[in-house]
Amino acid sequence: MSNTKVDFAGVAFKNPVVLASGTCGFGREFGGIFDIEKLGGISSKGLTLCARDGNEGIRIWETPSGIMNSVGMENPGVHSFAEQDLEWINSLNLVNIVNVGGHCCEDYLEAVEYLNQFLVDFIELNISCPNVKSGGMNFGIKTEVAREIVREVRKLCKHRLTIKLSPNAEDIVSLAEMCEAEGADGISMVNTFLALAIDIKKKKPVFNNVYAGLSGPAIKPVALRMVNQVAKRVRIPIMGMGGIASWMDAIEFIMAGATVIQVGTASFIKPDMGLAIAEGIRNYMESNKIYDLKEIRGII
Amino acid sequence: MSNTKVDFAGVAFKNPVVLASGTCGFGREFGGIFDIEKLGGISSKGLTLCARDGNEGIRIWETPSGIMNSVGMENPGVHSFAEQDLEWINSLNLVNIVNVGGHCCEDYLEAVEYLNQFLVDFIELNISCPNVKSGGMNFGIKTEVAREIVREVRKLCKHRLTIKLSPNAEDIVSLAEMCEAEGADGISMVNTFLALAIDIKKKKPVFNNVYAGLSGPAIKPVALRMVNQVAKRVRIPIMGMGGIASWMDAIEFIMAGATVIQVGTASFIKPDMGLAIAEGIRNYMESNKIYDLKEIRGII
Amino acid sequence: MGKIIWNRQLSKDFFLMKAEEKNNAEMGQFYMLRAWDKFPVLSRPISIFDRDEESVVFLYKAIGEGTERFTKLKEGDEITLEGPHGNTFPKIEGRIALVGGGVGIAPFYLTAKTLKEYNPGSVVDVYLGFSDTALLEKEYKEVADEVHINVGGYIIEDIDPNRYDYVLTCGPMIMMRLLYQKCKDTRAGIYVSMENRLACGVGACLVCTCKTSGGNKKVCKDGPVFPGEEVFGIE
Amino acid sequence: MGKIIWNRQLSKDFFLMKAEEKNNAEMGQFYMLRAWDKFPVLSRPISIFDRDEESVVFLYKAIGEGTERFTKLKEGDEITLEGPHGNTFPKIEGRIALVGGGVGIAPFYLTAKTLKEYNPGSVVDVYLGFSDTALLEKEYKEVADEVHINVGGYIIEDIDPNRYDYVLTCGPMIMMRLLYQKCKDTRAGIYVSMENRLACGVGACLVCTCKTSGGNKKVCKDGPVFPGEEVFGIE
Ligand SMILES: Cc1cc2nc3c(=O)[nH]c(=O)nc-3n(C[C@H](O)[C@H](O)[C@H](O)COP(=O)(O)OP(=O)(O)OC[C@H]3O[C@@H](n4cnc5c(N)ncnc54)[C@H](O)[C@@H]3O)c2cc1C
Ligand SMILES: Cc1cc2nc3c(=O)[nH]c(=O)nc-3n(C[C@H](O)[C@H](O)[C@H](O)COP(=O)(O)OP(=O)(O)OC[C@H]3O[C@@H](n4cnc5c(N)ncnc54)[C@H](O)[C@@H]3O)c2cc1C
Ligand SMILES: Cc1cc2nc3c(=O)[nH]c(=O)nc-3n(C[C@H](O)[C@H](O)[C@H](O)COP(=O)(O)O)c2cc1C
Ligand SMILES: Cc1cc2nc3c(=O)[nH]c(=O)nc-3n(C[C@H](O)[C@H](O)[C@H](O)COP(=O)(O)O)c2cc1C
Ligand code: FES
Ligand code: FES
Repeated sequence: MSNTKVDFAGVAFKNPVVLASGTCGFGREFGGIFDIEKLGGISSKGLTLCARDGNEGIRIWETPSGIMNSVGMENPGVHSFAEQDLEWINSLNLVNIVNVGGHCCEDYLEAVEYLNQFLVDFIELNISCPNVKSGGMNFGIKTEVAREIVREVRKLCKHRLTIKLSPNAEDIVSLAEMCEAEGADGISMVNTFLALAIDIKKKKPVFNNVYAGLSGPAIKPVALRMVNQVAKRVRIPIMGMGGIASWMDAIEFIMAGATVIQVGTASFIKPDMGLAIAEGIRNYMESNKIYDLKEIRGII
Repeated sequence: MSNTKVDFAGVAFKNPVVLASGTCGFGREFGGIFDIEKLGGISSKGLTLCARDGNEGIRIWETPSGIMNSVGMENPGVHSFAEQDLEWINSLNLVNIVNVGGHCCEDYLEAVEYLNQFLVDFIELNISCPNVKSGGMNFGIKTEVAREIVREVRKLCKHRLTIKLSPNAEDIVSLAEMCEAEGADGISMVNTFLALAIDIKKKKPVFNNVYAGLSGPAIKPVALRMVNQVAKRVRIPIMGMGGIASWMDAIEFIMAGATVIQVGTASFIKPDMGLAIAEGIRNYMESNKIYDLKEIRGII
Repeated sequence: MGKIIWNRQLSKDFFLMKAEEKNNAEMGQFYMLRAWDKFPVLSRPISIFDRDEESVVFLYKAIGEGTERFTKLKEGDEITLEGPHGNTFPKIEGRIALVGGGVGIAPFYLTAKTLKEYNPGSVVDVYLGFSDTALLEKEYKEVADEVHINVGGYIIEDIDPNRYDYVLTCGPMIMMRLLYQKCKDTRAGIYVSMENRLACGVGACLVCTCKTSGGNKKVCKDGPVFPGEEVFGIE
Repeated sequence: MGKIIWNRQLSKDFFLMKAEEKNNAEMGQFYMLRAWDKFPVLSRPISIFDRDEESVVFLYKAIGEGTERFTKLKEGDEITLEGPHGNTFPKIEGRIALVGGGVGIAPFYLTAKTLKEYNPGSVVDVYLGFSDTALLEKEYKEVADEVHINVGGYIIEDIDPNRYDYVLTCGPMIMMRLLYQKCKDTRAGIYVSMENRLACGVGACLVCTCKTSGGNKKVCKDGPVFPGEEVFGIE
């Protein structure tokens, strides 16, 4: 009998499918539509120390096989999250990944420290959000800048820690190696690609922030390459994502070296896409007599 | 009356539309299908000093709104090109851009030096081809590595020189600034994005070379962002490309700061796409009372 | 997944389409419609024009990639309907004006019908503004008391808010804003139906946020219907 | 741009489709077909099954995104045909075997017809290999002398190359390679029709290169038809 269970840094996921941060809120909304407990886990909307209103103007734009978003980390802040949502999330049979972003080092640290007291499976440290002008972006581009924040957070964080990398990084492999060296338990990759759309009628960028983040099937081939490059160079496990929209895509990411895969944009194609992918993976395993995903993980 | 003419480093293009290197051979094939002389120019298949057979195995793979290619610089070499194709190309009423690649610095230099004796409008130096294992890729990633080759080529090259940048560069803005500082006449950007596709049935990468280059509409939002970032920082003109598949896309690139635009993958959607784009630009100019593309260039 | 029952062209770019869908949807709600696999990525939000237990009717305007595809659908073709999503217009009584601009008229057929059913004593007048061709006059007359039509002008000029207890509106932002201004100092309470760009359609992604006096609200889940004051009162 | 005249399902995944297209195409050539806007990016190469001056017939197998879309086309729908592209089968005379495996049978209807017209004295036998269902036997009988059918086995086992002056083949690489081996030391000259992945279809992009004894050749332009020796003689 095939078993879709995977171990990620000592945490058991009943299957490798996780809903990606920012695309599933805190799980409540999709939870009303399908049985999210059939997934492996859920990564929360990116949280910051204080509540944020997010960006003004258009926040979503369609591109060929992709979308650009500029939500700008709208979120209720870690305190409200811990008070209002965490208990409910923990009541679910799901691995609970809390995604944390920030403006500056202090924000990250305070948010992470505050979360130490709560039950959480993983902190997913978003050093890569391209939307906040003064925030995420800068941390995730240069390895040595990122090192500082990873090191400080690692010192403070009592939870398992996975670092979410930006595909806009100068050298994503060295960034991942740095995370491993600094004691991260895993890598989540990739976040959105920095991109531009112009409203030619208005002669203005579509987004108030000018640049926004590209996700969806369009980016899959590049995200997959990055996961593979990193998987060849680090021993800590990877949550792979970027355009996954079918179980075949998920298997590609696993063969490229991912242990867990995350589904973001594809939930907008079909709210229960994550479920369809989890089922597809199981069927694939059974018909190919794969008993454990280890057998195909990283075989490229 | 609107005039689609643009000046690029002192060379007049009757309109800003150029067919991109590697997607139009030396122009003969499309020349048999539509009137290519209605375009602004043509960039030749990438040439190396000696003839090359290119890569083995599958060379093309479709992805959502994109294609991956791994041609591996198959080409007849600069000598055969100069003897068999150059005269014909020069007989056309088109700006003639000769794209040059190479394995190592000496290859580039010898090829460029050889071409000094011929009539050519531009040398487009491809420091970015991701397909040749030991070749292009490395030159275009790190600014200081690229500087060497740009400097040497610039010293030797008697033609106008535009440098074709890779979107895989660690810092594409600093790369472009370096090209300007080293005396390049223009920037061509972007080449293909390094990407991976896996044949899950065979449990093998689709391409013999493992990674291959992604192009087409999927990459447009990211390419456009890069053009805009570079346009804000250099004074030399830019040939912008990456997924352009309509006149609206072309106008976006011009508003982002490109002087000339190149059409690659979209010619596979429709062989005379370049022509449709040139006509679309003209109509857009007329109906918006734009007399010179200068009026909208770089307004973002 | 439902089947198309019929799909009719009403004018150059307006279409009325009926699809199978068991539902108990209410006035003002919408569906996320999709008649393709993965391209384009997003489904399209379309309001409920009319419904019964087994089917929903949509009024849509062909403006781009997605809605153009809807125009190609024929009887028996399949379409994915996710929904009904969003809140509803309030169940109100009294003298009510429903004001739609362009395809913003869509929700007001079911709304008029529902409000008259709810209290047959209510007066429900419909105001429809079109840029070139008037549509569906006969249909709206069947469910409303008065139907005012304006082609090529400004429908809001035809309304005297003092005649009404409530004004419900849907259409271009500029129209809704002006109507809010016009109603502000009258007795009429105004509700507006917002048309932000959506992605998930269910409140999970925060791309549709609308600034309101009560803080950020999700158009897809907290809306699309908001008290006019909440949206325009803070501008 | 041409209109579909008809599009018929022959078996679970084989379809025959006729489209308007003024042409003077020849046996062995192909068209790049497209029945969508920009997604998927590439057009699909399909051989000419039959033609007259005003139309072309295609035999295709639904295997993926593109060919699935072709199955949806109805009479009157539009389809873009770029072509005819590629070289042709050689105009040969004598005793000729045409050997197709699976959808590789497609080019041999027009080829049989053309070769018989070219020299009615030629013997043109057709060998068709299918994995599950035999198709178009009647049609091929009208244009060929003998029609041999093999379902579920190996069609090349049914051929005695010594009976022929020429063998033309199209189908899976493995089949063509084995047939080449079988013909190599006989009097039969063999030509193969290659099915590499194409992008431009006209010789401009070099993604379809095929290694031959004469160096790299473009399947779309120098081919798809090559002397068997050129392709398999160097392996
Ligand atoms: C709650 C709600 C109810 C709506 N009800 C109706 C209705 O009943 N009838 C009708 O014709 N239209 C309605 N709309 C607008 C309709 O969703 C858009 O016209 C449609 O999505 C355009 O899609 P397209 O592919 O044709 O256009 P494109 O411009 O190609 O679409 C590109 C992207 O932008 C989005 N978009 C473009 N225009 C709008 C818009 N005006 N509002 C929201 N998103 C947009 C699309 O959904 C898509 O994601 C409603 C919108 C909302 C939010
Ligand atoms: C010269 C030539 C003539 C052909 N004639 C016929 C014919 O008469 N009837 C027929 O049914 N098929 C024919 N084929 C094969 C046909 O082109 C493919 O089956 C078709 O492109 C598959 O497209 P898809 O979208 O359904 O499959 P997908 O797998 O979704 O296609 C993905 C990509 O791979 C390419 N591709 C996939 N399979 C093949 C293949 N076997 N050969 C070439 N490209 C492929 C597609 O063109 C597309 O670019 C021919 C191929 C060539 C090169
Ligand atoms: C609307 C939206 C909001 C997002 N918000 C966050 C976020 O708050 N934190 C984060 O780490 N990533 C965020 N992301 C990135 C996704 O988690 C994911 O990394 C990215 O979209 C690539 O995966 P996909 O192509 O499957 O969507 C967001 C993506 C989208 C589309
Ligand atoms: C089949 C193919 C071959 C290419 N060969 C070359 C080449 O030889 N030299 C080069 O500089 N770029 C080459 N390119 C890159 C294109 O010129 C262009 O930079 C890239 O495809 C992005 O533009 P597009 O999305 O419009 O295709 C090639 C691209 C394709 C698709
Ligand atoms: S569309 Fe996702 S929250 Fe409204
Ligand atoms: S497909 Fe482009 S050269 Fe053959």
